[in-house]
Amino acid sequence: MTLEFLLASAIGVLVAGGIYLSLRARTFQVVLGLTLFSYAVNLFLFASGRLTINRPPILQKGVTEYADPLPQALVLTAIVITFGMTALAVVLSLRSFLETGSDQVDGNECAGDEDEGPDLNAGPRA
Amino acid sequence: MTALHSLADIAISAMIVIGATFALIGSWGMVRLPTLMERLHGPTKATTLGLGGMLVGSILYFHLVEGKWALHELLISLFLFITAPISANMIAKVHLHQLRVKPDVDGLDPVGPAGMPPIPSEDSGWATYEATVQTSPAAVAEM
Amino acid sequence: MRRLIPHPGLSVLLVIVWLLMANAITVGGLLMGIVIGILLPIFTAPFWPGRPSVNYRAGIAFMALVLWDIIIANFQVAAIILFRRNRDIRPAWLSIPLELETPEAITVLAGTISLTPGTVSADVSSCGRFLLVHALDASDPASEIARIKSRYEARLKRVFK
Amino acid sequence: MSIASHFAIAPVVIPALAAPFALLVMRRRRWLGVGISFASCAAMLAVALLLLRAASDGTIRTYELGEWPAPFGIVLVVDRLAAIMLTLAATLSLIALLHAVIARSDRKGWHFHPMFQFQLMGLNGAFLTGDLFNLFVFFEVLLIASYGLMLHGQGPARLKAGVQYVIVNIVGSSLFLIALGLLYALTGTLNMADMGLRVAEIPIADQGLLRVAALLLASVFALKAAIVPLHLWLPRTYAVSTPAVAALFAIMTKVGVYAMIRVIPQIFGDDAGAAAWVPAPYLLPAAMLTAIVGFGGVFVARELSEQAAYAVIGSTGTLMIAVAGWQPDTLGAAIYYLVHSTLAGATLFLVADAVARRRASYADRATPGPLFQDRQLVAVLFMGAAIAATGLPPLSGFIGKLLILRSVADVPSWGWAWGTILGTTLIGVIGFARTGSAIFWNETEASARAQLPQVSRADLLAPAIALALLAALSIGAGPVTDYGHAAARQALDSASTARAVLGGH
Amino acid sequence: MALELTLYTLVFLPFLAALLITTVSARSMAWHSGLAASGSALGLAIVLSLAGRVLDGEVLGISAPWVPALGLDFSLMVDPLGLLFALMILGIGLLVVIFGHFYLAPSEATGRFFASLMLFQGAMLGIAISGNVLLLLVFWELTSLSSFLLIGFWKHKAEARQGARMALAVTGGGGLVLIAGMVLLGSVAGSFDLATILQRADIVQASPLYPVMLILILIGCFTKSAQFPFHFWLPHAMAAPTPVSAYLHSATMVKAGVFLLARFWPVLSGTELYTAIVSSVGLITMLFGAWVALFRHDLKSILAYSTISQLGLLVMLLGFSIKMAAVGAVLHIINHAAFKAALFMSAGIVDHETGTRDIRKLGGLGKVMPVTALVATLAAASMAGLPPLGGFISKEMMLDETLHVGLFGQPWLVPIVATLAAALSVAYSLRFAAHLFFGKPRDAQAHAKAHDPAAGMWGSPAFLVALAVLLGLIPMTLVGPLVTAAASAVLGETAPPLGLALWHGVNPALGMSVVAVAAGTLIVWQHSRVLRAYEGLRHLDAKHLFEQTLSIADKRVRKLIVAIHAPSLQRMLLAAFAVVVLFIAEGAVRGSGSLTGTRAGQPASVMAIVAWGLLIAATVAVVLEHRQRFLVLVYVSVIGLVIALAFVHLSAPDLALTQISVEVVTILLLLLALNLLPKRPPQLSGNGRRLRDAALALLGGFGVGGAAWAMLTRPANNPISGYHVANSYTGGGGTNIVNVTLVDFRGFDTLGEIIVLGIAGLAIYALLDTAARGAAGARLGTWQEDMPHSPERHPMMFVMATRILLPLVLAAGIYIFLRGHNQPGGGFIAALVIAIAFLLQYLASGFDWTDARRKVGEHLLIASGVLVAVATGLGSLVFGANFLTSSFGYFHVPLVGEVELATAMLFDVGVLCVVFGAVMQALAQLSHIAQRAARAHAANLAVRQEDGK
Amino acid sequence: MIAHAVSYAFVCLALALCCNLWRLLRGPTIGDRIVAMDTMVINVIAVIVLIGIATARGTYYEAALILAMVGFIGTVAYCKFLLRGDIVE
Ligand code: NA
Ligand code: NA
Repeated sequence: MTLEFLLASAIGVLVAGGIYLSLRARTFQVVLGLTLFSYAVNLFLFASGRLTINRPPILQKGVTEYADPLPQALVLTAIVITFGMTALAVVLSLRSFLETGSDQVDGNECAGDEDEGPDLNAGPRA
Repeated sequence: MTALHSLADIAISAMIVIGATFALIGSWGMVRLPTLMERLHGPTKATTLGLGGMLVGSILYFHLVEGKWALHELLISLFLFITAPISANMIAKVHLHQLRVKPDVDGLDPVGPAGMPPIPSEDSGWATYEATVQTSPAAVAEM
Repeated sequence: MRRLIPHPGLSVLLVIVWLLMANAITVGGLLMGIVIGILLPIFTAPFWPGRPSVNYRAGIAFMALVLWDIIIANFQVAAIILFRRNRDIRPAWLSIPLELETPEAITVLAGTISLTPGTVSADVSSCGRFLLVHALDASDPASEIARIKSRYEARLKRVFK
Repeated sequence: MSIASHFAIAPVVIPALAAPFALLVMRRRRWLGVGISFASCAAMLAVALLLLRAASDGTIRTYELGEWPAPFGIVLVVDRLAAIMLTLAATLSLIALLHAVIARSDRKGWHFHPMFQFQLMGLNGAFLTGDLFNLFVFFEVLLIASYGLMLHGQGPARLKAGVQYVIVNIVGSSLFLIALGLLYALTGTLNMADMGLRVAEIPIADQGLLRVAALLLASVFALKAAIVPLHLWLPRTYAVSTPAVAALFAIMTKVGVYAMIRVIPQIFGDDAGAAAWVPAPYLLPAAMLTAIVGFGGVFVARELSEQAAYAVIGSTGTLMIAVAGWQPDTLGAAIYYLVHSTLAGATLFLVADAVARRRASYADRATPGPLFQDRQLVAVLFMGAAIAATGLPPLSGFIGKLLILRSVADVPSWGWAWGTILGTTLIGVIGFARTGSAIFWNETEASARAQLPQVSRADLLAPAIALALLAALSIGAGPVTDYGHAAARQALDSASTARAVLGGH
Repeated sequence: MALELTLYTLVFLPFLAALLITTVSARSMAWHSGLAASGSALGLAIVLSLAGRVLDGEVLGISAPWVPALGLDFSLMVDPLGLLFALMILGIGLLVVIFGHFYLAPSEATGRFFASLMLFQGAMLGIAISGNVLLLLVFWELTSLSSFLLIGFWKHKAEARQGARMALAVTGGGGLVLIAGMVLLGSVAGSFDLATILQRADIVQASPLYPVMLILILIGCFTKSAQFPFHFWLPHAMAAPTPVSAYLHSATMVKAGVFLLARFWPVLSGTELYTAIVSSVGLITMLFGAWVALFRHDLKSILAYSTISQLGLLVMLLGFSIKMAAVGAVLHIINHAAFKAALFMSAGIVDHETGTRDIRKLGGLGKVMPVTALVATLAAASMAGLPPLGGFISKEMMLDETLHVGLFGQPWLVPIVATLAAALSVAYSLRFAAHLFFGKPRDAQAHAKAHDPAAGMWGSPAFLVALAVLLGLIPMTLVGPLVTAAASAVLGETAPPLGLALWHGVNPALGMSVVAVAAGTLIVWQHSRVLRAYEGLRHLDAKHLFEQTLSIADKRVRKLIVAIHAPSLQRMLLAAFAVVVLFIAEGAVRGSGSLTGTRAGQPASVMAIVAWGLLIAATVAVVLEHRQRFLVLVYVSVIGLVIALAFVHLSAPDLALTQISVEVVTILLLLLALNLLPKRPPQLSGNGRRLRDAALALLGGFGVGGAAWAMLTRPANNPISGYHVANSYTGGGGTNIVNVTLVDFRGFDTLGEIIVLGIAGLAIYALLDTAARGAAGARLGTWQEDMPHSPERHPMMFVMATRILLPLVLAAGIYIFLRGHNQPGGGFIAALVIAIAFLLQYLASGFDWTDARRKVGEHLLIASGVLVAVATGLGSLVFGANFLTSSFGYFHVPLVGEVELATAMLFDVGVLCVVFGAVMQALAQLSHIAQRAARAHAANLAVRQEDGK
Repeated sequence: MIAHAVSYAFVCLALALCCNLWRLLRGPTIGDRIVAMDTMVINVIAVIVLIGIATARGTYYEAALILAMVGFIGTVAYCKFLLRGDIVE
């Protein structure tokens, strides 16, 4: 088990989950999928600097080897942007639901989600 | 000198070991105890002696081995001491709430060995169950 | 003076916190800490309606006691978790009548109870005169209540006089 | 250093300042906000023209932000193509802004002008930057601003379309990041010119990865450019947007095309080994499909705005047919047609709005309605817009299409390309003839005329100006095409670009 | 110079006239027709003034470069052929304008009419005299567009609209094909200059592309000239006002195709292929048109089909590839122009006077309107090719030429068919004249007030008929030189000597025409019987067919387009992901290299493996339980936690900080939204779809994961970040390389990034600000809690704890900001921490309580933040440095010691403001909406309790 | 010696995290899952501190501090949601 394998496989799993969820029919699931997807993307971008243990890119006397700081800066920027985009997507899908009464995104509109029975997503899966 | 070093080593190692052990015990308790309220006691160990030990170990280590002050690690404990009770309190409230709104989740009995909480007094109930009285000290930020 | 330093205790705490964060005692750090200690309380004053007067000496003593109790309790609870079978554990709900009146005091008490392993404060009564505590193992609830009241509440009454 | 040396940054800084100022004054003095917005656009146009003139001599000017030498810092690159795009954006922005203000559509919410300025900042940044990650950032800026603008005015249709538009583009951005990661991992740089040099040294063993990166990047740009099958998001989005906004959006798909023209020759040119020109073979068929789908949509559209949206897709398809040749001639033709089709698309949306505003409940639906105000005038404008969109004489589209036909005559599958271009033109013509004759020639009972609103003629100004520009583009086609071809040669000459950008470093 | 001026004037004059007419469109008809007439007259004058020089053999040409890159020059060329057409276009144009003035009612949109007419005239003239093929194409398409306007003039009539659309579709479409042909021709000939191309016959005909370009060009000509099978648009173009028809059918539009054939005769003609296609198409069209014309009842329809037939004749002649035939074609072009215009005008007069064009209702009009009768009869006679009229001479020539061609090796084929067609044309012409003016009236009321119109109206046809007569009597003197010259221009060499005369002695041609006349008369005599036979056959109505095909195509395509573009986000994403997966596969397969690289991996610690397990488990749980919206959020935050830990482990402390703080804010955001979103778990999509999505997801996962693996197992390629490490402290004044990169090396990115966040804040505000109104407001008003809630709003312990936390967390935020340049932290993280400090208050003490205590508005924060950042960047310009150039210095402050001040930190202040503002904006607004909903619910509850009591 | 202690600690914390995961997935009540997540946060803080010791670096301190400050917000928010639906009121 190398770190590289762990990260790569984790990215793969996140991407798979992200794709699957973003292909669901309701905005919430889609947003969820995007969240997973962007986790994966951030990790991927981070990985472009390769993996370094215990070499944080903060200058220290006598230390010459540092983790590649550039991808970290890029990922930081990417995280911020992703956050902004996700926030907008969430609010927009909420707003669209409030306006149209449907949070479907699969084209076949079924308005009237209001008449739904309560459901506390608490217990284990039925 | 070496004696002192080895002494430091022992102290540091001891703290780390104690901390880690208690963290594990806390989590283990969370696994094995019967219901939510009992499991809730697990984390407090992880928080207090678990992390505490680790932090003291860290402070000692940086001071004795690296020769740097690392008292700022105490802040971690400070914040955790403020926040951990809140988490526990809120989770407990959730438990109380669920005891009322859905007495049994899929057949298993959440009430647990402690039974139902007692009624505090005839003229009032628990805040989770009935709105706080305006005059009560608990009525902070009600407006 | 009261307007400049609305919460002297808080200001002191902030200076200490600042120095701790800076993790070094320098003049610059101290100055900065003092600035923070003065400015932040003023800025956050609106978020502090109540101004409890605190007896700091008693407070420190209380903290020391609690720390000690925490250590002891940790071992007790660890023993329970590791060696006691579920059916031998005696969990119980304790409804503790409160003499403390300020929310700050009650909060500190509840926090203390939660921090000491074995007990978790779950709720306050709507009237604010009872504290609901869950004890992991209390074969005799009454004595447990008495212990908490005498050991913590009594001391806290002195801290928040 | 003279102030002139800072002109390169002005197209980004001007809107970046105008937007927050507009935001601050908007609520109390909206007229001031409008003024700021106009002033900013005018200033941008002025700067763009200066840059256009400066670039005309063929020198590539670079601007190292923070004085950090390329490739280590971010560098702006002003060459002919960039200057053209800047000018186009500024011109279009003035037209769209004018229409928004005249039609009062900027009053449906007080964020219009700040968003509008941020949108332009994003566009200009994307046109200027020579750094791949910075390109991503400016893509995000122009995208999120476009979300704001697209949702301007709100209403169920916009919100529903908005959700799709936003989410699809979020996915696109994520893919961009993956491609970026791969490229940085392989080349160790973000500067496009530097990347172009470094791909040459990539060992055979890594070129498969490079190929993947190239294809991913191309598909991201294809998504922005709305090339089949990545075009599905466009029709609804554009059709429901506020017309002034839709007019500005006419340039948005072109940003994707521009990015391809920028990136593919520069990074995935002849030196890229297994990744050399990889997207090319897929581009031509996709482009032809895009043109067919687009003009197919024009053929069957039921509303003018819908028709305009599909026309945008179709024109992108036609454009990409030329781009896909990757020869100086095809690219030159593409650049001319890019400018034309952007203005033409905008005009269509504006005219559609002029119709909708006059026909009340009939809006811009292609059904006979009551005789409405200024019908002659609007009809003339519509015919002009349709002529431009389909590429008939005397407007510039005809010259553009002739250029494309001639230039692609040398590519292997020129027959298909010609067939597509001419065939789609025909169905486009028929489509516009149908909607046009339904709206302007056919009328129901004149009784309904009573309910029609009285609209000031002023809202015909913006489309008229756009048409005038298209005519000018046609009359002045000589110099414009020369500039375009020069720009194309420059864009394809990655070596000299690299020399100019990296200089001594 | 003078010539250039003249020619430019000539070509722009009609357009100018059109422009002027539209500007005075408000005024009376006299203005419109006047302008049009004077425009045409002036143009005619100019052309006549040039005629002398042209006929002397001089080719008047001018050229100005237009689009050199394309080979498109604005060059005009007036040679005899062009001259001939210019004369016809302008001369007949003038007559049509005059006729139109009297024909149209002043109440009609005469401005639009005459403007379009002049537009059309200009386009035609352009075709006739343009000296550059591409320029010719420009004018060619313009004729299609302007004729669209003319045919659709009476827009209230459905047939007008349909006729116009059909004409545009066919001729415009043909034009597009022509474009293809011409561009090919030009590229093969190596020039688009007409004169040059006409010299390059050998090159062109030798080119392998010759057949292609020939067919393309011919399609262009045939569609315009209404040749079979593209003829069907022409009869429906008669929906246009009669003056227009007169123009389109005689001198223009349909003649354009013939003109093009004549124009390119030297280059294209002479080959087997050419002769076979062109002459046979012409022959068929001639026969077919004449045949159909015989059975039409609408006067204009008869004439329309006669036009088709006559044009067939012309095309055939030009198709023979025989010089003399071409000469005959030129002559017949003139004849046809004269009599066809006259005939249409006469038909118009009859229509105008009797109110009907149905030949079955008309008859014996000769008595009541003798002048018209005389004019029309003579014109018809010329069309029939009867002596002593011009039509006779050209028809004789035609018949004579037919004897010299053996089409498909059958010497008899062409002569016989031609004679037959001639007979038919005699028949329809006779029928036209005879039924109309002789015999007895068939419909009383049609004749009620029928009489000859004013001279102004019959003047034009009369003039034309006079021409037709003279063309028979004194052809040589009248048009001899013109025909010779034009013919030479067509042939590209001196035309064979030409002896135009009525009498050529007894020759086969004479015999053939005698046969034709006899047969024609016979047919007319037996017309009713033939008619019955004709009506026995079934005919397909081209227009109906066309409209039907169009509407079917429309339905089908519409269906397809709508189906493709269904408003399904799933489909859009599916397409995107599918493309990505395919491309990754493509790159992996086609590209070289193995998946695993050479770089050695690093062994993973137990902790790493466990953390990995946590992440995988949480992700799988999210996917499996995605329908339990609340639960998955818990899992998601676990994923976030593990990623933060990974960043710590992989030496990215700044990322860890960012990840942790962003995570918190995101979760709050999602919870706020989730409360208002419908919580009913969505119904599962079908197994098939889920399987498909799962497959795609797995492929994508493998693809991206594989790419990551390939990337991670390859050594880094000397990244530029080495420079950043080296210059972070010396050049950027900070030891935290990441932060220095963000605020200095790549500050421009950060500027864009904070603007993204700012815009997000604004957009969210704009979205939620309106949520209380309209449908959304209503829905909020009726919003119901979906689960029983605890009555406690602000748990005491929580509130008290957050109050002590506020200053502490703020202090931590400030600390993280200040040292960000040198240690993990920075403006962005600090902003998030500070925002969280306040969000805590919202969470614990509620919206109203906290909102009442907040100081600065978010808009101000965002705007000023951006301004600060940009201003910092601009500051460096003052010192002559580039935008965003940072500077820093270390200052010694007594007691305090070294203090660093860097402009980058000022920039970071901007970052902090924007991020803080945007985050607060988003969450505060969202919780505000939630507030509204909660209040609504409370109100509803109260109401319900009222009802309960 | 310290090294051994550290690796022992890592193993303990790893096991602790596994326990948390088990409870997280197992439930049964949502409260249990939240407890699991809350404990996980605390254990992760411990891991970060431990990494700090293991690598003898102060650089990871901020991460632990921030997590200690904001880590509980998730827990509280989830609880508030379950109690009130509306987490800010
Ligand atoms: Na950032
Ligand atoms: Na940043």
